Amino acid sequence: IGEIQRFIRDDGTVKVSRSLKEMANKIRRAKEELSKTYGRVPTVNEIAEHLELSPEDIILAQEANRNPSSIHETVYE
Amino acid sequence: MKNKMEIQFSALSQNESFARITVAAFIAQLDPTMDELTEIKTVVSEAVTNSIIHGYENDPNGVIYIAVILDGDTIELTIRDEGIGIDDVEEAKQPLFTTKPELERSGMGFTIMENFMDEIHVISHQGEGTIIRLKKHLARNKALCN
Amino acid sequence: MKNKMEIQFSALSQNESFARITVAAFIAQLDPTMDELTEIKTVVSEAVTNSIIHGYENDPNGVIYIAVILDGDTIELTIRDEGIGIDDVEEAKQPLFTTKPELERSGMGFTIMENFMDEIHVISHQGEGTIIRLKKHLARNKALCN
Ligand SMILES: Nc1ncnc2c1ncn2[C@@H]1O[C@H](COP(=O)(O)OP(=O)(O)O)[C@@H](O)[C@H]1O
Ligand SMILES: Nc1ncnc2c1ncn2[C@@H]1O[C@H](COP(=O)(O)OP(=O)(O)O)[C@@H](O)[C@H]1O
Ligand SMILES: [Mg+2]
Ligand SMILES: [Mg+2]
Repeated sequence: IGEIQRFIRDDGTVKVSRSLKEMANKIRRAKEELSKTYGRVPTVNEIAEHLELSPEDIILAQEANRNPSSIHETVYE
Repeated sequence: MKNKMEIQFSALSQNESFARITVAAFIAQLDPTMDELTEIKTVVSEAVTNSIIHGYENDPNGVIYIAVILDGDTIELTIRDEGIGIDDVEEAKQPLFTTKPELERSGMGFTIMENFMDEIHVISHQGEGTIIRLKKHLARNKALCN
Repeated sequence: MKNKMEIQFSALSQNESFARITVAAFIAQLDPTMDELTEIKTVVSEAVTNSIIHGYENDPNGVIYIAVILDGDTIELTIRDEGIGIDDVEEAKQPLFTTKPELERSGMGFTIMENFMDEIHVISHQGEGTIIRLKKHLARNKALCN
């Protein structure tokens, strides 16, 4: 499974919908983790630094988890 | 320092996500908490959905306008449509009031906007469209307040 | 189906990443590959940076305009400023050509735009501003390529 995950991460031909969803799960976990560490809800920059991503990427990825079908649907319409 | 942006987009339901991300990405400059961000995205969703389903009654030729001004810790958010407008704004703002009960809408859109933002002003005229002006001050010294 | 959006924002360097994400969020609807998305974000960065540092020479009162039209698998991207404009567009497009060598700019902005997009048209008049029109067709049958 580790191999597959690395493949998904490294291969730029993977669809955005899939890649962002993976990132969104990491963000959710980071939010929980940092909330415990700080005893309060983390800011966007704190999450971004923790995951070594830009704040804007955090925002884009987070949206992918909200509506599982929204990004994908248009392809099949 | 002031920073300003404006967007406009087709009144299509898939653009709700786009609007949420765009507003969130812009206010990310003020380093809000993840919760503040969620609140503002929810407000954007409610207002944009209203413009799509009520204002333009799902006509994709409609155009929705959003403007955001950042001034210090204050966010000024304006969401505007040129749709059918609201007959009685005070009535529309009442919790649970809805003109589309058949859509399983909750009638809580305006209530959510009022709760998540510090100020709300609604300007609407029938046949002309609707402008929602919202303001929110982000909490300073987040580490201390929590 | 066609989908359209337009944004405008202050010519501040912190808005470069806002512009990247806004365009990315909009074209995410076509579910491009990560590579395609990265290419388009890079193109937006190059064009927006040019408008900020060349067009407006870092004057934050400048306004940058971006329009995106999605039509099937085609992306039409327009980036516009009302800055100083380009004297000789053909010369400006040459690889390594730059009018600001002191800034450690690479002179590769236009070359990158040409390489990552299928079409580029530059309209510019001195003292009036610059319009960059770009087109890209996303690869079809993406599901099969995975
Ligand atoms: N942009 C708009 N254009 C026209 N009417 C609107 C608009 N926004 C809200 N309304 C009216 O206000 C009512 C209440 O809105 P809201 O509180 O969001 O509840 P809901 O959307 O669930 O009906 C709507 O049912 C509609 O009649
Ligand atoms: N929006 C613009 N407004 C005015 N001049 C521009 C603009 N974009 C590009 N230019 C001119 O074209 C040249 C080449 O641009 P580019 O290939 O991006 O290289 P660089 O930005 O590194 O100089 C710039 O040095 C500048 O003189
Ligand atoms: Mg509503
Ligand atoms: Mg450049």
